[in-house]
Amino acid sequence: MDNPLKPYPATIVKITDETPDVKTFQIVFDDPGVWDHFRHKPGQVAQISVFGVGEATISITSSPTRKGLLEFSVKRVGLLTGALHQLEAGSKVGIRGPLGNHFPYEEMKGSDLLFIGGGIGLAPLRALIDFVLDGENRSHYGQVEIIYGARSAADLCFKDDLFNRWPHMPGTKVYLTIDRPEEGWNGHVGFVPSYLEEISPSPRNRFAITCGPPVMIKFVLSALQKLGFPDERIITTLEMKMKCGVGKCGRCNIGSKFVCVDGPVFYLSQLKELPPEF
Amino acid sequence: MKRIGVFVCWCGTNIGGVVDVPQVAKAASSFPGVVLATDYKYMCSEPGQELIVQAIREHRLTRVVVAACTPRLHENTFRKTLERAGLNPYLLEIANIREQCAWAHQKQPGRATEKAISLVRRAVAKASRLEPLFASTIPVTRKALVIGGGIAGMQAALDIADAGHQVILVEREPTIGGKMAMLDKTFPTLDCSACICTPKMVAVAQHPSITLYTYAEVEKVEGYVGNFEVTIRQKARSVDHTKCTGCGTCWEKCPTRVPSEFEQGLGTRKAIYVSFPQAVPNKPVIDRRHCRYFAAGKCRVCEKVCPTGAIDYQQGDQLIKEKVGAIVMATGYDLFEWEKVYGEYGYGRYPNVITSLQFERLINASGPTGGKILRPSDGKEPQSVVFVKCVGSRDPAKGKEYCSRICCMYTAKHAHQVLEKLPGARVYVFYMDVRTAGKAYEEFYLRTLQDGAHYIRGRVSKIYPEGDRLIVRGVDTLLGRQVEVGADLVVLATAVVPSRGAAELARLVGISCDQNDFYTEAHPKLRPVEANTAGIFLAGACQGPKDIPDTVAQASAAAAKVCALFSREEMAAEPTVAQVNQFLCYGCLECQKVCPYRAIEPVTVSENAAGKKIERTVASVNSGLCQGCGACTVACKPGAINLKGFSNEQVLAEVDALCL
Amino acid sequence: MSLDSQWEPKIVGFCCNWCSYAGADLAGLNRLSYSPTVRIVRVPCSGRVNPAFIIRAFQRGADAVLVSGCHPGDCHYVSGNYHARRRFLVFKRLLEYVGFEGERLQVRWISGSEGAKFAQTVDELDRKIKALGPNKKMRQEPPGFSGVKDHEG
Amino acid sequence: MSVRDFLLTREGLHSWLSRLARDYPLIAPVEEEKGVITFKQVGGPQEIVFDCAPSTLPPKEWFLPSTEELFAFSTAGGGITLQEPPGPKERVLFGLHPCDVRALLALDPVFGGTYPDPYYLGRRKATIIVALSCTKPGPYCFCPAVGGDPVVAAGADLLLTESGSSFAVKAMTSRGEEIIQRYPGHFAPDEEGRGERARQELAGQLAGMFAFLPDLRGVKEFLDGHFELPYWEEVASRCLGCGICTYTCPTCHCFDIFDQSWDGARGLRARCWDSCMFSQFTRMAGGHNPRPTQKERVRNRFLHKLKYHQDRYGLGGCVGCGRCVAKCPVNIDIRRIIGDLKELASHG
Amino acid sequence: MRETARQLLREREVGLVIGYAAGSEAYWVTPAFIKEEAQADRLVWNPFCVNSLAKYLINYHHEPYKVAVVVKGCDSRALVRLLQDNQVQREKVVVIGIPCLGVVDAKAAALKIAPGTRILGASVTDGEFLLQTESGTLSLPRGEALCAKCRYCENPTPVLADTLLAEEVAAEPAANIYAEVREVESWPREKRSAFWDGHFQRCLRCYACRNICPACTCRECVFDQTDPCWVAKAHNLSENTAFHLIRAMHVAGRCVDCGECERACPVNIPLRLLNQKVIKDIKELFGVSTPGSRLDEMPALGMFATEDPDEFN
Repeated sequence: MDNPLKPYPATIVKITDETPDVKTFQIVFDDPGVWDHFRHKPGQVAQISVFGVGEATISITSSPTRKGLLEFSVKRVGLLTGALHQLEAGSKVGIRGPLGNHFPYEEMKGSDLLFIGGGIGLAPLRALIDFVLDGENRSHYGQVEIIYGARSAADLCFKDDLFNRWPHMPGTKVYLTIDRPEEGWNGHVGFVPSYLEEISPSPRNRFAITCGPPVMIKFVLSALQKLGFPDERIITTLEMKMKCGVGKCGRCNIGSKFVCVDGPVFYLSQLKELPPEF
Repeated sequence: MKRIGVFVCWCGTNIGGVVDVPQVAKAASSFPGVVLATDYKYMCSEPGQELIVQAIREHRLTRVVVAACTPRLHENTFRKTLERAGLNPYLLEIANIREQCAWAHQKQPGRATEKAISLVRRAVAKASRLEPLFASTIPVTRKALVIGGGIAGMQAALDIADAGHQVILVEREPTIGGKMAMLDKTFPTLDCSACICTPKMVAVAQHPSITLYTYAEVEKVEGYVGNFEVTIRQKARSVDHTKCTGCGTCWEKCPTRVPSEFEQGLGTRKAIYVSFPQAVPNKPVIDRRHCRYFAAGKCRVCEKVCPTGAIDYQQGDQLIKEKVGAIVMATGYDLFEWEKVYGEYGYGRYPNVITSLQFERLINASGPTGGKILRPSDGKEPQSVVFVKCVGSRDPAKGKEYCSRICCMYTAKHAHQVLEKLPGARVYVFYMDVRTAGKAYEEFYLRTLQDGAHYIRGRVSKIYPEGDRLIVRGVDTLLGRQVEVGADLVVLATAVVPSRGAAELARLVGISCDQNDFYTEAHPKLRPVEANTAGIFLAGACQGPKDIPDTVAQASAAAAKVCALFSREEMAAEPTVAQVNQFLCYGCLECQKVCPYRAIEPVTVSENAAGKKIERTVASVNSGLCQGCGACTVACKPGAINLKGFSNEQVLAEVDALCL
Repeated sequence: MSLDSQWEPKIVGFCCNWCSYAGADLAGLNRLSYSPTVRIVRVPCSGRVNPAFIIRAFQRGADAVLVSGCHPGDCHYVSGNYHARRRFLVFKRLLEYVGFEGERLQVRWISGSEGAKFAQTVDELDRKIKALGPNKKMRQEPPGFSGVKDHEG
Repeated sequence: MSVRDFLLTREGLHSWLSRLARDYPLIAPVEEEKGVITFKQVGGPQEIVFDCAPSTLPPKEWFLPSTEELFAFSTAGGGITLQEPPGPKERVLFGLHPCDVRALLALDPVFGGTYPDPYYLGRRKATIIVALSCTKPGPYCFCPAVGGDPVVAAGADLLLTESGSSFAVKAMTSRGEEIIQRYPGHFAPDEEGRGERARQELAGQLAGMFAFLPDLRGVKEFLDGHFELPYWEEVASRCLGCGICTYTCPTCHCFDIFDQSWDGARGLRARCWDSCMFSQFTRMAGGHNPRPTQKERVRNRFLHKLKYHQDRYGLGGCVGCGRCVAKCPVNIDIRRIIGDLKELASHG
Repeated sequence: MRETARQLLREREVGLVIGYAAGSEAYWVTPAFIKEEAQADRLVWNPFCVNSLAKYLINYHHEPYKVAVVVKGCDSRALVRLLQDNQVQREKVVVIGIPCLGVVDAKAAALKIAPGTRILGASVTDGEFLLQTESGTLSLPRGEALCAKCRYCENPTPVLADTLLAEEVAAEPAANIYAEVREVESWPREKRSAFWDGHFQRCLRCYACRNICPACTCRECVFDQTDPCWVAKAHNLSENTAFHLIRAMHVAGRCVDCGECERACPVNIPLRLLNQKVIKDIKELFGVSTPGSRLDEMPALGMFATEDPDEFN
């Protein structure tokens, strides 16, 4: 990146409807050479440009092991995400990144992994889940358990992964829950934090990685602490309004940390050091 | 991106003969969002529309631009086309390249093409900002309120009731009938007014679908078209009408006499009274202001004589709530108070200067003189009667600027009546112009002239007494000289003004008045019987001076409008209405002040602000009342109130596109 | 934009749907010929025209703006044009005060029957603006390398 | 090592500036409007205000323009073309005070680092900085309190110090030396150390002239341990939430990025100054705002100046120029804030 | 004032008193938010109390307690406007009115008063402001030091107050309040254009003029909105002019001529000259008074009269 503010031209090749307000965009760079130095790591984010509208920071939801393309799952919340949702396959966008830090996948080697996600919060986790499950990486990690919930069955993202792929991978378990009972749903009903307490995974040799709506994260963090997970093994990601993504525009700071360059991934131990402005 | 299809119409040679249509289509194909741009000979024709339907399906179009004639012509046509293709009809934008381009720039085909491209660019820009709109429906209470029980109100009530709907008729006087009941004869046919008016009154009273509230006033009107909630104040009559038989003993025995309103002060009535013998209802009320018992605490004569024990001094005002779907305003007129400004006519000090309405009573067989023309001062038959027209009308200096429309004809009628009843009497009419637009009106006027009435063209400058007579001084502008006429009786054709309290009632009901307090119609040409507030209609002189046939016609027209509204249980509301973004609204309610339809009301919303639950006031639009003018959108600083179909975003995008 | 002979004024019109837009239609219907420099945005009422729309037009390169509505007293919406009248009396004076040529904002009452008045108004405006030349106040160039301020520019 | 100190007569200064204005874009303080001194390109020395202390607006505009194009884009023809604007020409920025130079040093690591910002750095590289020692502090200056010195301008290429009828010139960089060599005949070598003496003398005179020097000792340490203070509410209750303090601040660098396009097909991406005082600065598309009230925003700004910048870059975030003090319409005065914090610290 | 504040707080009639406290320089004051009786001694009243405090009331709209606020005549107009716009509830405000003889322009005073000077007392005479300092009495001639907005004051006594802290001051006979506006109007167009272009191009878009303005009470200003984008964020002459013109129209009929925008502007844009133009025209065209001077007179652009002047036939 000789100019960190200038995006790479890219093209949307496929759009998948995940939920009524979430779509996943498969994007390839117009210049295939970009991929070789893009080299993102699970947990990192990128800025997607819709030219004429602006940019939004979106976590990369595809694992770097899936070479040649990037996936972003985008919830429609504002002007830019709204514009993105109106695009069709073949549309041109810009990609700027990879930005920020990543999940400490090296440090996690040899450990069991517990993923706890809610709603669109599964998107950044998915990059790491697939990274861990893909190819020979799998051998470096222990059990993989995924607890995931959404408001309703329709609001579950990545249904193909949840129902058809991950549960069939060796050493992998998927626990699903939805907030309220509904017809045709035979699975668990209830909020993610209480489901987590129900399942009550052992903190031994295990990392917990969580992402979801702020309220969920708050209760998941306290549940994990109750279960005995040490702060150094609880990992979450933060979301702040970002513009430049490279630590200059000044709006995503929490204390003296910039979420865009020092985050979005934080250990709970780090979070506890930060002022409560997120 | 929105998938926009652009369809450019040749309109035969109308457009195609000037504008290079294929070039317009070609240019349009490069506009952002346009996935298809094509042209056809006649877009509005069946095959043209079919072409659009097919294209919408085939190209998965989400917005449609038709470049053709003015949207005022075929917007609805093409909206239906979109609907046929399964697209929301409001996802259409028309570029007017015929009336406003091809036809206007026939001599400059090159520039016309350039302009057409620009107009299509505008339409595309707007189209890409269009959102689907849905007509909402409002339930309609099929019951009408008619305010005013004169001929207008009665006619409207009867027509609506005859169509099978419930009607509530509110009249503030103790009887219905209004001014028409006071009249002697009607021009130009000289029918007996009472003979045609009183049967209507009876018909109203007896109609099973009409609920009559006399001696009652409308106190409050809430709600909106189809769903008004009206509060009516039934003033205390002090007589229990369920017991009263209308035998008349009470008013015979009542010791108090007061000038009669119905007789225009020329006769008297009692403190307990019915306005006139044919009053409907024919049951009395006590005028508490004048009743001895209410004034001095003694008397109770009526109570003593009443055979049914109907007198109830304790009776209080009653508030009645009614739900109605439509309101007809039929509040009629009053006469201009000439006494206050016409000093030269004696400020009302001369008993023999009377108004035309007083003259009607004077000449009426049921009036105070039994139909004899006797002058009020001494009861003598006048030998010389002077009529002065335009007293307060067409007189911006002292009275009203407008023409009262009925005076020319009734003065002719009065002149005729004087000459008929008092053979040998002289009749002078001072006039500015004689206006006789109406069937058989001019003929009637000419007959009066033949009868011997002297018409003098000019204003009267002074009336003064001389002995027991009056001298009327004026100018005969045709002869160019001053004239003085001795008169035993002077009749002033005073201006017609809205009935007392009309303006306050307008505010209460939520309609607007013109500068003279006549109610304003929604459109002077095309919507003459509708008020500017949906669901409120106008009948008769409350909207402007008019004679009986016009009044009756307007009343029936208003009734027809009400019946049209009542023809369905629900009415569709245009979806191009204002809408409030409550987050942005800060509750200044400036929008409410500029809304001509009272469509905006404050509502309270509660929300969380920095962890605290707070309540705030924001504006809210009643889409049933909103007519989509957009005045509120400009009054709103933060752009919190926006107009669907003409939103800020859309107009700005159009401006941007036109300037490219 | 250069001041060569090729230059034609760009005039944005805001016409109320009920009177002035109909008036413009009538002009066409009667085949009255007028300058093609005016391009109309249809609005429900002159009271819908926000001064910000006019400002935007000038920013984007309009040389003049025409706002047209029903004659006072004839507003389809009762009072919209009265509000517009107040607003534009003030706004026009403000524009002149900050250095606009007042002619560049024309407000006119044109009824649905006044096709000729519409055509005449447009031609008159067109003539005036041609005499004045392009508007420079607030004018922006389409965003490119000179769209925003740059000291090195 | 070559001689780095020179002397320049007043006339010499004027003729040198005239030459500079011919050879380079010369940017210097001018009185743009009565009472408003800003850095503008000048045609010659006659336009320059020499004794402003300090200018109304800082010179940061020349490195981080209030609005600047990042690139133009075009999506016409199916693809995307992005084109960056040409870099700046070499120019001379004259008349910066030492605090302004220090402010640039505070900005450098923000725009350098892992993701070097080519726009800022390009301008920085293209700019020859000629600083001017202060001869008199401004009414609200307090640079000594935050570690500044009105006669020291590390980071400038040249430092001029007025001394009687002439100026002592110190070349601080090789680029400074080059520019002196480029204009032979204007500069006389200062072999007797007159310049050094002049600067020391001036420093001595200035020392007592600052009206109010807050005591910063212990304040950062106090803030390290105290994030939540009711005091911030008091400050915030007065604050209007405008951007004056941030826009007049020589070290504030927040910006917003936005696209501008009339037709969606061609346009540009630009950035412009933004302010952490604005409520929508941190408000996210979904409505969540991590700094929801003025209290959090005010605190963030002062902590940024007094702590965060130090934490992150090891440099002070405030250079003591007093511009925000001069311009705040409700008299929120950072000197007082420092004093109040100090007092809070001393009361535990 | 301190006594009034103490009493209001002591008797719990109000939960907060908004007044002035001494500023960091002699010629500045700073808004003070006094919640406890003991704090009331921080309150000051002197000829430097230029700020309008009325708008701060909005921040306390949802508090359960009443708030007392100190207002001068010009500030009382702002208060009236806030009441009219439902931004402040009358029953929740105690208005401490101060009849005022004019306040000092801090920029002018700063030229005369050395930084760090302490003011011990102040008085106002016909011709000068007299300031007692540690080193003696300092005189600021009224002609030089008086705030521009005070040169012609329509309401030296607040139009609305629960208590008045001094004798009422009668308004001077209407002078030519808009002389400066008329001067600009009289210039040739090119000169007017250059004049305003020069000022507008300097605008930093810091929004101090808006944020301090008692007529600007929107929850989210149009200039902060991105959809629709009324005015682009870019700082350039075109956008800046659009900003100032739209703002002028938004406050048209609402601007109470308190002059706070001009005072707040860090780059000396003569904003009052812009807003006064609109006030003057509205007054002349529609026969209304300066906004806020009458509780029963609502913004002129929110109403109309059929007999309004017409130039558009």
